[in-house]
Amino acid sequence: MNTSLGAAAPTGAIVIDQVSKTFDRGDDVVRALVDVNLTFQEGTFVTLFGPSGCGKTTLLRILAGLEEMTAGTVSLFGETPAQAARAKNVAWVPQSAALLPWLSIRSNILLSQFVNRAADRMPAGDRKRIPEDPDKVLAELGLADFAHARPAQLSGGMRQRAAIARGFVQGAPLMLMDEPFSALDELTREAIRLRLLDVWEKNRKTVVFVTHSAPEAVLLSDKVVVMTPRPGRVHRVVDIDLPRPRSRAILESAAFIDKVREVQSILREGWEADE
Amino acid sequence: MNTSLGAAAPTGAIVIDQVSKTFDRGDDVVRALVDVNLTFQEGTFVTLFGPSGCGKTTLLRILAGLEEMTAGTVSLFGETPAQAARAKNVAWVPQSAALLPWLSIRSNILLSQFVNRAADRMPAGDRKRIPEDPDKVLAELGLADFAHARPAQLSGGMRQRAAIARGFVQGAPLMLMDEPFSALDELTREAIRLRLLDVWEKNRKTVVFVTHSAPEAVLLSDKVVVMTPRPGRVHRVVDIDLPRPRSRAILESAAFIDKVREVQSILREGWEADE
Amino acid sequence: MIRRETLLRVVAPLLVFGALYLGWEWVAQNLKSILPPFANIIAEFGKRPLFYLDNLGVTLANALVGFAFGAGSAVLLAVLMVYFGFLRMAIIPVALLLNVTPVVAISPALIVAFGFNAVPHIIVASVAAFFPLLINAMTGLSAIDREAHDVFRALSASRTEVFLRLRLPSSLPHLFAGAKLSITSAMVGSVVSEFMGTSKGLGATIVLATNFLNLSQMWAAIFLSALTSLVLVGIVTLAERLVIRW
Amino acid sequence: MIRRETLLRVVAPLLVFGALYLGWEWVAQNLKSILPPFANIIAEFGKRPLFYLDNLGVTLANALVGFAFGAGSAVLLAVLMVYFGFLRMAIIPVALLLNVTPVVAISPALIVAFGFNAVPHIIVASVAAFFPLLINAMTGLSAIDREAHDVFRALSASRTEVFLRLRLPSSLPHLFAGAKLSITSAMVGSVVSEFMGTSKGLGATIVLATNFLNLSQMWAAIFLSALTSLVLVGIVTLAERLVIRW
Amino acid sequence: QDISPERCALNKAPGEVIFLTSFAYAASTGILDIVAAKELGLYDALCIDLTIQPGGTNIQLVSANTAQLAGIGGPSDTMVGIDNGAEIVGIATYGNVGAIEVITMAGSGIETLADFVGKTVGYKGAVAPQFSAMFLDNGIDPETINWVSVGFDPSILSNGQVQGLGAYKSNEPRALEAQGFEVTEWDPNAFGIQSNFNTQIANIAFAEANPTVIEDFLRATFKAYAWMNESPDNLDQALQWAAELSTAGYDIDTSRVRYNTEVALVADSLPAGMALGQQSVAQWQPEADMLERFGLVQNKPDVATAMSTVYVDAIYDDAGALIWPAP
Ligand SMILES: Nc1ncnc2c1ncn2[C@@H]1O[C@H](COP(=O)(O)OP(=O)(O)OP(=O)(O)O)[C@@H](O)[C@H]1O
Ligand SMILES: Nc1ncnc2c1ncn2[C@@H]1O[C@H](COP(=O)(O)OP(=O)(O)OP(=O)(O)O)[C@@H](O)[C@H]1O
Ligand SMILES: [Mg+2]
Ligand SMILES: [Mg+2]
Repeated sequence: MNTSLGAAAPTGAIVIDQVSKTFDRGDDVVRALVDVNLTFQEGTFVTLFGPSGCGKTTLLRILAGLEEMTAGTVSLFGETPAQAARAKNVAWVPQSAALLPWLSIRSNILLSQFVNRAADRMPAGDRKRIPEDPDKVLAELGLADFAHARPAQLSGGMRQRAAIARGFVQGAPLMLMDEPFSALDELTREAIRLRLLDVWEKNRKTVVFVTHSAPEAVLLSDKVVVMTPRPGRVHRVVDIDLPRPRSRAILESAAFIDKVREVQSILREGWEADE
Repeated sequence: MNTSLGAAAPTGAIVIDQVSKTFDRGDDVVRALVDVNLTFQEGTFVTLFGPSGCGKTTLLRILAGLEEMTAGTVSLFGETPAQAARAKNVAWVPQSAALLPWLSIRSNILLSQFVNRAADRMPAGDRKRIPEDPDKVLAELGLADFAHARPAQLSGGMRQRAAIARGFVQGAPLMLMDEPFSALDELTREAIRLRLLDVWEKNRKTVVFVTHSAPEAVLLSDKVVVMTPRPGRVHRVVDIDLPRPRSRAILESAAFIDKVREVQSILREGWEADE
Repeated sequence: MIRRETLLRVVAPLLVFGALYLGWEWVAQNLKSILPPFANIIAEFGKRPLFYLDNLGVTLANALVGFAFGAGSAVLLAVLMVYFGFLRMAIIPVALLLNVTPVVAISPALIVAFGFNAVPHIIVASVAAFFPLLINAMTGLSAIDREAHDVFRALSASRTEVFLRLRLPSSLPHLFAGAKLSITSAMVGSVVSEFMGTSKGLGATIVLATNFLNLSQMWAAIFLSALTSLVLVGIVTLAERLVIRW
Repeated sequence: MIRRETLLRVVAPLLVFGALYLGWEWVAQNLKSILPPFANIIAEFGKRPLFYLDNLGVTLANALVGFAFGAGSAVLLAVLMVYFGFLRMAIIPVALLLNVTPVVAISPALIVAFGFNAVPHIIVASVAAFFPLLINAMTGLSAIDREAHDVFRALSASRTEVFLRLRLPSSLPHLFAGAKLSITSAMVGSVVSEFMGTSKGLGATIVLATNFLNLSQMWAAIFLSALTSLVLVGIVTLAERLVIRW
Repeated sequence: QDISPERCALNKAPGEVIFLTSFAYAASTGILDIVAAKELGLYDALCIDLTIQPGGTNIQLVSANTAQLAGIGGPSDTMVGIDNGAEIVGIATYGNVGAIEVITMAGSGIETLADFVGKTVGYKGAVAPQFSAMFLDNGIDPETINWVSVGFDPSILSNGQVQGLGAYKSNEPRALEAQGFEVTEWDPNAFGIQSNFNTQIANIAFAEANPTVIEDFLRATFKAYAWMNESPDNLDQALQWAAELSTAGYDIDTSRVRYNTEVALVADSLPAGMALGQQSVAQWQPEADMLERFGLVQNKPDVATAMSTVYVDAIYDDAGALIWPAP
């Protein structure tokens, strides 16, 4: 399926062009992604949505430069993933919080400043990154009182918020989040979702987000990319035209519920077509 | 809150009467459950629903005889939890599948026959347990082809189905399931949910089920017990009067969606009242 | 990729062993009384194969019997320690003390106590084998899956059932890891104990050779004991592969 | 509950040590040439405290210097091995072979090579300290959180940065576990190496005492070395508590 | 200074010289005399910077020149070492009779050598060829005896752990007698096995490069030997020095008996016309033959090169008196 989200693909966009990825597994070959084409404008909140094994993580890792693609090209605002990573222009928020247990929360979220200083010395014109004030970010995410705590002293939800804070503090124009809430329980998850929505609507970085949850995808996104597995393909891109800013109230709205149902049935349709 | 689900509490029922539980944690004391009163008739599918830490697991463990209550009494069809466990009258399905990796799937689900043989020698009249044919159960849960596989060869969803099969094969009149699907992704989860519904509607054991997911609770249950934390109490018991047998189609029905929304808002209401 | 990996796995150690060989020969040429030429060591085996086989047999027998006792009692104690907290707290300090005692120093006292037979050598081998397996067995027997244990408890499985059907199989990987350490220790203990109290075995062979500067014989015995240890570890690894198939 | 636990933790080992003490005294009374009465051992320390202190000093110094070298090179090698697969495959077989070789047997050769000074004893202590730390350091340095590593990689952190900010702190628990094994080995190695080539140190004291049938002195030195090992392990544990506070 | 400046310079040239004792600081000839000479300052007087170390693998250490001088059991040990490639040479031999024997408990039922068959007999280090020869010459295969390597505690014999024990004539039998036991001694000499005891060895290259050091080492040592024989007080002084060196409860009374026994063995076996330490091919040859007979050497030993008479001969005048002071 060839899906293009914009006629033009200027510098100010993310362009994923004919990307494929196969893994060697012993004698076997796993086709994780096949001919993925996607284009997003800057400032879009995109969610990759699909069943387990459809290649969401793989695609995200390719964007972060953590994985080489087998074929195709990716442009992140004019840079290759490797170049973007070298300039610290991509913030990576992993599935588990992956905080460093020996550092305070504040030191943890400042990680991007401690490493790869070469990127900080790039000519100002080349720099697309505007690091944010860590204390402001901590406050926005409700962690102000825990700046000097160790990760072990925090609950799972708070740790996950710290991992998101680390991403925001980096100030990269592109933020990649791989199921950042999957380890949390439903209520905590709902709260942190609304926090993310709130903070994001204030700064509108480009985000590529991965989730298994249709309500989560619909609540947060401008665009939901529904994928199908075996091999991983883009099945359909759904525009979420709900008004912004969105708040908890939207969860009860008919438009929201319809959108969730639509996304779910598209997912099921892709899944069944595939079986 | 004093919640009673039936006027009479005969032998053929589960009666939880003024149950409290506190944990010693060093110098601290955690009140996990406070004055819980619940009564369910035989053959009911009950779901404990509530945020993390509200004591769902604790209550379930008390029913299974895995945890001593601090105050109160429990009657499982006339037996104490300890007596019921001794007679193998309670099937426990844990959060992770917890299969024994060195046994085949078939041997795993026969576990209840290998241990505590004394219970099998009880007078036939005292026995409330009707063990089921393992091959039939495996077939019902779509595992017939994997009877001789090792757990490591199965996917997460299949392993979880095997754990449920183990519970069914035991044939106990009461089945306790603690978030048995929480480790699975949404689509697998939906599929396995429907399987469980299907199998359960055929044999109608009494089930006490724990989940974080409102749709899951509503889809499966006759009664949803909404709990609140700090300390853990029963906030409200919601009757789910959707017709049975239920199928995937119900997921799209307005009645279902309304019920889910109702359960969610009751949860939120309990949560907010508490904060 | 896999091909290259395999190649590396063979070539890399060969290179290091080659370098070690060259260093060895240099020393053998220039400092004659420290190391014999490597060829002489090999020649030793050719010259008196039966002599080395006999002595190896004695040492190996003591090591294996010692391993059987030491490992057996370690596993048994570990089982008891899992069930009786009192025992755990009682035994661990003693085991620690035993572990930090230079057993070689005690071996003369053992010979005095038990006489000139295999017993003192077997005891040293047992003591050496005991500690690594005790620690690993304890870890293994304690580290069972909590949720699987709940399933057993909810069925009112007896302690014996939990032990046989859950604890023991769960601990097998740890037991094998411990056995690998343990059998090496038993072999080294057996050799070292033979430095005194016997004229048979690789340890005695080493001592005799050392007294008269028979370097080839000394190193032949040392290498033979080291290689035997490696083979024993290999056998345990093989047994592990056969037993642990999940 | 906690009270009872603490009590048990003290009483249980005391009971076992008490039983061992009674057994010891029985042997000391009935088989005089095997064990001396325990009181005599204690009296030894009172009689010549400086003598024991001096010899302990020598042994301890060798053990600590040996530990520093052995542990240092083990960690260094482990670091290199994490980064260079080639080195890993090259070193491990050699390290394994070294580990199964009875070092005591080689200690005469070391004295021949390095003379009558601290060097051969330090080498034996180093070799003994090397292996446990190598294995633990390798495990620790390799076992980093994959997701944290991804975060570093997505920031294009340099290898040095990943090492200093992720690998090293992550591996500290393993490094300390290795250090505890390693320092015990170094101490035992130091004692055993002194069986020959010196007249100073606890090992030499044990040998001299054995030669002249001075059982009290022999056991006093053995216990002193064992207790010192325990103290060293205690110090490492303390350091661990101070360093690992998360 | 009991030495000429030129010779003193020669003796100082090699720097520290290490001597390894054959067994700790035991009261044996070849050990106690060296301890005494050192304490008396005789080595210093001859400009030798001598360090005494309790030995271990003496042949190896001297062969490697890690130590330059050492005492070992006797000519046999020297020749077996040389056969294995050791670069050592015998520079002096004290006793012209065996110092070792097998002992058994009186009344243990061992009445003839044939009774040893199947019995357990302890040895130290290695089974001495003298023992093998004694049994073989009397028609008993030594392989039929269960030889075990033992330590230095003779109570294993009185306690019955071994039925026979390889022993020093001067030590274990005396110690057991002192404890009131009666022992039977099986002396290879009595069975016609000629041997010697206590050979001092030196590294060949070192000896050839520093002949004066070897000579003056022997000179100072034998001077101390004579000094100890002069009076019981001197001997006790020497024993005291040894006791201080060995940290392990030196039993001076036992040691005195031991030393005197050995001195008597040395004196009684001294061939006519020879002085202390002097040796000859004739004296070593029986041991060489014995080694060859038992296949304990791969090549026929060359006695003439295994030992050297030049050093020890140089310290005596024509009358056989020790030349002191040194030239
Ligand atoms: N390193 C790897 N080696 C081999 N196969 C891999 C590797 N990583 C991923 N795969 C395979 O690629 C496919 C896509 O995996 P991916 O992790 O991207 O899926 P996903 O959509 O993120 O799934 P999930 O929802 O379970 O996280 C799967 O079949 C997976 O098994
Ligand atoms: N063994 C224990 N010791 C001390 N406190 C405990 C123990 N088990 C549970 N608790 C506490 O009791 C409370 C209830 O825990 P429980 O596990 O029953 O909650 P839950 O509803 O199952 O939560 P979740 O959804 O996270 O599984 C929590 O505050 C928990 O910290
Ligand atoms: Mg994924
Ligand atoms: Mg729970």
